[in-house]
Amino acid sequence: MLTEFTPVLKVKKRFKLPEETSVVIALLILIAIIGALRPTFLKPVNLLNLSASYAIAALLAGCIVFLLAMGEIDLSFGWILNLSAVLAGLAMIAGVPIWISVFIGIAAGTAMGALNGVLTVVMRLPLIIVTLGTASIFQGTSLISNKSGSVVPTDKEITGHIFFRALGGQIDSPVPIILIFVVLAFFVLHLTLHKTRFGYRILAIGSNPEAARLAGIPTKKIKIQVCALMGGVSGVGGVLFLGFRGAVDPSTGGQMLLPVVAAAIIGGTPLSGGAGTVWGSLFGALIVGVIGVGVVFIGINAVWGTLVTGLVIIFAIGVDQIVRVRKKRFK
Amino acid sequence: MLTEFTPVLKVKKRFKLPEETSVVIALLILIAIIGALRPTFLKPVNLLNLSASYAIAALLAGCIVFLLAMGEIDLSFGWILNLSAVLAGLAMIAGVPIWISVFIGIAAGTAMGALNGVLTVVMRLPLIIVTLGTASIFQGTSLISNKSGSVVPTDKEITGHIFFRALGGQIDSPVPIILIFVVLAFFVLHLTLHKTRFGYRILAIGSNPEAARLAGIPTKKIKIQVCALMGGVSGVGGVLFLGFRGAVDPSTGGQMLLPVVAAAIIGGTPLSGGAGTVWGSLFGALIVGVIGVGVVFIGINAVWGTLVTGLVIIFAIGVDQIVRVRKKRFK
Amino acid sequence: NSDEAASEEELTIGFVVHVIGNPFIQQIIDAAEMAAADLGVTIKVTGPAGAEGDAQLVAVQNIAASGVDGIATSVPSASMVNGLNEIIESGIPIVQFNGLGVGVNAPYVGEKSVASGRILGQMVLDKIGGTSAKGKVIVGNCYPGFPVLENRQKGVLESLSQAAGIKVVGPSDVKVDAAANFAAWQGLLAANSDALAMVGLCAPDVESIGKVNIAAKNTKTIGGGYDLTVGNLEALANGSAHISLGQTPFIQGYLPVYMLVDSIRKKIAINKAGFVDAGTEIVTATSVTEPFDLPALTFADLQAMATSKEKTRSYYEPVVQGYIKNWQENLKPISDESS
Amino acid sequence: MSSASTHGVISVRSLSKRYGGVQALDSLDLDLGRNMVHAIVGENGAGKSTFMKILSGGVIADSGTIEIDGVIYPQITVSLARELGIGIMYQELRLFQHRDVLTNLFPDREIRRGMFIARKEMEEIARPVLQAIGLKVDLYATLGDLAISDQQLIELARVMIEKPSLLILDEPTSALNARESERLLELVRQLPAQGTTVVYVSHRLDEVFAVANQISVMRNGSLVFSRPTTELDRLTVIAGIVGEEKSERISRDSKHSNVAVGGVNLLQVESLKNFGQIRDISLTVRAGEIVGVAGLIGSGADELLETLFGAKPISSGVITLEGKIQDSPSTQNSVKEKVALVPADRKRVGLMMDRSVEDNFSHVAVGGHTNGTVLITKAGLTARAARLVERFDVKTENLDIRVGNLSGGNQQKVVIGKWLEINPRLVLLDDPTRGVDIGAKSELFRLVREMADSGKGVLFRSTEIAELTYLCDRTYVIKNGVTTREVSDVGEAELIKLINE
Ligand SMILES: Nc1ncnc2c1ncn2[C@@H]1O[C@H](COP(=O)(O)OP(=O)(O)OP(=O)(O)O)[C@@H](O)[C@H]1O
Ligand SMILES: Nc1ncnc2c1ncn2[C@@H]1O[C@H](COP(=O)(O)OP(=O)(O)OP(=O)(O)O)[C@@H](O)[C@H]1O
Ligand SMILES: [Mg+2]
Ligand SMILES: [Mg+2]
Repeated sequence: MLTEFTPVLKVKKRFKLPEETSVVIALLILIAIIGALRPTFLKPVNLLNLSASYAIAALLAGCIVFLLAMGEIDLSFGWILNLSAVLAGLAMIAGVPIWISVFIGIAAGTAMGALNGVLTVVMRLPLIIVTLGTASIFQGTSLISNKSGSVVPTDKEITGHIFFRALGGQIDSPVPIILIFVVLAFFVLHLTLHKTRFGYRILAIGSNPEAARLAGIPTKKIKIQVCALMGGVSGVGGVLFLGFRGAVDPSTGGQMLLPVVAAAIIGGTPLSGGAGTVWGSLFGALIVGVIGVGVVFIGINAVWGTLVTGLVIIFAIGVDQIVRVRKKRFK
Repeated sequence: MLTEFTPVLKVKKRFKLPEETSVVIALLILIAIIGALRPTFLKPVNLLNLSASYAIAALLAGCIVFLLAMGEIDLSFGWILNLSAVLAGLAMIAGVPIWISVFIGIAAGTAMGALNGVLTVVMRLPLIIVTLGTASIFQGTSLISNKSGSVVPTDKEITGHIFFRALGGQIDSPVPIILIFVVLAFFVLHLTLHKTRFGYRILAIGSNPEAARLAGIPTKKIKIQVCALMGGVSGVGGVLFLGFRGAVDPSTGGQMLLPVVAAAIIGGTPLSGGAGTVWGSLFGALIVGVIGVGVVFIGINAVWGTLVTGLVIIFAIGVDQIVRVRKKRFK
Repeated sequence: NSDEAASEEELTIGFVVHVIGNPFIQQIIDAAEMAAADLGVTIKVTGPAGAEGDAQLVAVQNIAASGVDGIATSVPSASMVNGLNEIIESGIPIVQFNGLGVGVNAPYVGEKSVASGRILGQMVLDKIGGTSAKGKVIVGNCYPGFPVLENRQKGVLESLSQAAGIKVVGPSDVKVDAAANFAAWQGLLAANSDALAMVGLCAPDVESIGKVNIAAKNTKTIGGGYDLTVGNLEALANGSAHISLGQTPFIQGYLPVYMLVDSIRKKIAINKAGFVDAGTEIVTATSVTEPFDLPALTFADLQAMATSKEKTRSYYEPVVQGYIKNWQENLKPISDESS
Repeated sequence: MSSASTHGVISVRSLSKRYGGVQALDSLDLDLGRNMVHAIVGENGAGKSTFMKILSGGVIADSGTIEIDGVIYPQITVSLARELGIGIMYQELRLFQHRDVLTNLFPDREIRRGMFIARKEMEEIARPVLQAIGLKVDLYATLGDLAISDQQLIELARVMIEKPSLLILDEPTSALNARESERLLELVRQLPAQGTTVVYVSHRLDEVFAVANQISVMRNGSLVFSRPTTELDRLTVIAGIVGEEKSERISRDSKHSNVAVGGVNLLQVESLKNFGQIRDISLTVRAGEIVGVAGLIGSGADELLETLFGAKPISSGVITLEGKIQDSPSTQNSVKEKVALVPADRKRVGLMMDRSVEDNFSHVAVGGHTNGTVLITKAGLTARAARLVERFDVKTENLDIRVGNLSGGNQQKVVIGKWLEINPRLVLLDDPTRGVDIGAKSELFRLVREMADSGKGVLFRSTEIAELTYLCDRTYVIKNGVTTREVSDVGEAELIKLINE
């Protein structure tokens, strides 16, 4: 029976707007509003500088997407960033060549991330719980490393190095070098998450861990790798910070958790795992940045600034959501 | 029906250790270690005072369990606490009778929570995203309310009121009154989550929101109610703080998010929804407290304190997890 | 008598700061530890990881319960006041430093916050043309609601108001976090590129203002703010910022410990409010004005001191022998703090 | 049983697996010859899925051995199964809801070009397989947005793409309609010739007889018998599954005698349209009636019951309940009006998988219902659950066990039980026999009749046409979102023709 029909399958390829559309629209509306109030805001150099200031937070947001996609959250990355920067800075001050110090910082970050990963796998606990503890451990180690002081390489040999001059903006470039670097990193992160087996495995684990195991995915190994990646990227963030600011304070990175995770979430990555958008997190970070700078740019009084920030956040996620729902309905 | 096959259902009643066992054991081990190093730590009056200091955080942890059980997180409760306390304090200073001011604080908290709930339902967004914005709104409103200053009722008429004397410890009581109040609140919260239809519905929504909706559970209403409850309890926390400390600062509550959520998680409530233990969060809050106190008590130097805190957290959750796995294995 | 001698040896002082991991606070801690070493007492230093009054009060209470003879603490929050007074009533003397809790029955060691704001405002005003200056001055407050900052802001605005032609932009919330602080100043300058000056009230501001000026290749906007951290001094040195006020962390750390030990040993009751001025240091790239008639310093000396405890200690020796030793004579009414 | 031949055979010996207090497999011995289709049948909870999971590496046995083509393996892991060419289609689908269809077809087996995933090549491999299965679906659609039946076919396609030499199908047709099932059986029949051994688990005996060379019956974790299909008839197999006495009762079941007349219109639907496949549906259900809904996947029949219940929004049309027009159909209103829905996809919308059997039985009675006390007691929950476990013969070790740990059929009984607990007046049964064993199915049918006889209305959708013709007084045929016909007393073949024409 029923052999008579073999319909030719027409897999309709509908034009689909990319999922980042909604967050980009929200971002553009915000920029337009601030630009309407203060036209100087729209000067390209100004927008580029603003972006550069949020480049490191954006980079971390792009990587935290990997963890969210896997259904985990890391609370410690800000302190990994800090400790990596402190270690790199101390190495430089101690006379280690700059590029080797940079490598030390990144390697240290990777090791810290891997430690998180190993603990979460061995203790069979969610990463959020483990990093509740390791965040303090990294912060504490950083405090001890430099006796609660700032790490400020002042030697001209160091500060005159191409690393500091390039990142610190002393080398003329139409686009800040840190921005170029971070945008390149976003390409890599995007391709990794969406075009490689590693990325597919991450998303599979986040979507259905049991099914992932049954498909033969080495879930523990992947978890450790993703944690190490997050640590490594935080380490990169740390040395970028060192180069950009020329110094690290003991508090550097401590306030990054909320804005970075917020950037990823506003960008469209859910907390529940199985999905994630790297580019979205870039735009999310820019939204966070535009709100932060916009409030001072327009000249809102300090006492009112916080309230206005809150209202604008609600407005931005509202726009984002309306576009998203529209898009879904008419797709 | 199928009479010959109908098995006589034997509801096996095995003795089961309560799920809070592991966290209690972790807590006791910590107390024992600190007691061994510093015997004065074990003086009952000391333990009671310590507990009183963490009572408000514990209360909030007990209520955030409701949200976690529903699969949501509120980032704004610290600022709800703040604004409630500020409003109650301003009302008192303006001459409103104390108890009415207290009521105003709690009502304001409830309203703020309900606002969170309505926004999350109307915008169809997770509460965490919505409260990213409302947290700033509440904080900003608080700053504006008192022009960035602390709210300090100084009038003897106010500070001599039974409300302030009872909470502030001026009334002799073997157990601090705030502690008695919070423990009673825990009974109520526990019963609400585990012995009422409301609690059942919360857990059902957290477990499978779609299935809950199909089972006829009014998921939107319940969400708003739980958010309002969280707001109300934060409001209670706010007026307790006002009575306990006699003043509110613009920063009060701002640092509560992490320790409160940590207390709930360490206590055994997962982030994924569908489960939760109110009593566990009390012990979780005590663990967070004991670690903080212990580091100071033992006299660990400030620079080392953070590292030690981190190590002890890992130790505590390790003990917790080992006991938990054991228990599971031999149940 | 031998009893007293024994108790002298066993004195333990608790030292509680409002945030751990802040270079300026660390300078205070270093000084407190030097004082403890000089006086032969034990010191226990602690503080919460994030600046929060209640967490700090709990730390003070814990350190009291663990058995100390006296406590020095900063009091950033009014909500700590009652709790501290309870400790004082229970017989443990307290000295406040850096952050004043109005109503605490204990002496306070710190800067004159409004007055220092006035000095900063005045110096900025002088640099941009005095009372006849015309144009914008940007003011940034990194933590609206923090009492000391509100006082400084009051002083700055007071001084600036002498020039009718000056329009104050802000005060804007420029955030504490270094990266966010930088971005805020960058935005403020971009929005007001014609500004005559940028004035910050917190430790990260001078460094950020300097970096913003460098990035914008801007040499005309005066930058002023607080604290003599390594980064801030660097900004003054390279000319990207112009004025920074110091709060003499050495005195704010050394003096409270000295006062506690001295009063315990001599059985002097200190359970009432009083103010000891820790002085204000005024630093520009070309001049360093130190309080207490301390010997003149070059900018290079100052930079060297910021990284060396020994140099700091020996520089302040005369103050230790004079002002600090005579702390009782220098005790003023608390109202002097914000006069 | 003999262990005559050792090569070209898969033999398990003394295979045992215990879960807490449940002996899921109890010293199972079985031989499966190569290049044949083996059917495994048995009651819910007999251990079929456990056995399949052990064969494919998803679960490790406590004891026993598995011999494949002459090599003895003490245990099979996921990676070993992959090496040995063992592929399994799970009963409880193991798919990635957030990912698109194409990704789900190649879990950890993606085709790569250099470092990157080559989706074009994956598409080329997937297309013919989907075509063979008869699945029309956008490869870039998110899996979670698809109907459960499509998902089941995707799970099938996934394992077919692996081209396993041992293919395990655990209730592959439970969510499929006659047409899809037929096509699947066609496909399976061809596999032995292509060198694939198939193990086919099902509760649908027609299918089993149609496709299997050998039938093995399991009960309580052990083998009852294993014989060539040619030596068996239905009654023998049923007797093997449920036991002699019970099988007699099943065979004695007779057709519904009561043809309901004159009952009030419990449910009246006029020109219903929703945002999905339903375009214009009108129907009525009278008190005392069992009304069937038949239609292909995608015809709207599979969305209809959830839409009537208020779980999916409607765009136009009128739903009337006992004369009362439902202005805003919602799930809450439906529960209030004592309408019950046993949904088709129990995993997604039916159960709280991580919670206990006890909690799940009170899902509607406590969670959805608004009558009665605000306070609940553990004793109350336990009493309700104990009563329902007994009434529906749910095989569970105790009431505190996670419902997700029950066998598939027993999970389905929990869904049915939790709804019937509120004593509904109108029952919407959306493919309620999915995964239910033959004994429980006949029990369910008796229950449905009892309900109808006591004046309730039943709207019944099933993917098994035989169930409709067997049980229903009237049946609506739905095509392209429109009710095209209302029939009664038609035969199975006739009805299938009507649906497909
Ligand atoms: N993970 C588990 N934890 C506890 N018990 C389990 C688990 N998996 C299966 N069981 C139990 O083992 C027994 C056998 O289950 P299995 O799924 O193999 O049955 P089945 O024959 O496939 O039934 P069905 O026809 O309903 O699918 C059941 O009693 C079930 O409750
Ligand atoms: N796919 C869709 N296309 C167009 N409109 C839709 C779609 N889904 C929902 N709607 C519209 O949104 C309304 C609300 O949808 P839905 O039933 O999902 O919400 P709900 O949360 O169940 O509402 P409530 O419980 O408040 O009644 C619907 O009545 C319908 O008008
Ligand atoms: Mg099964
Ligand atoms: Mg609805």
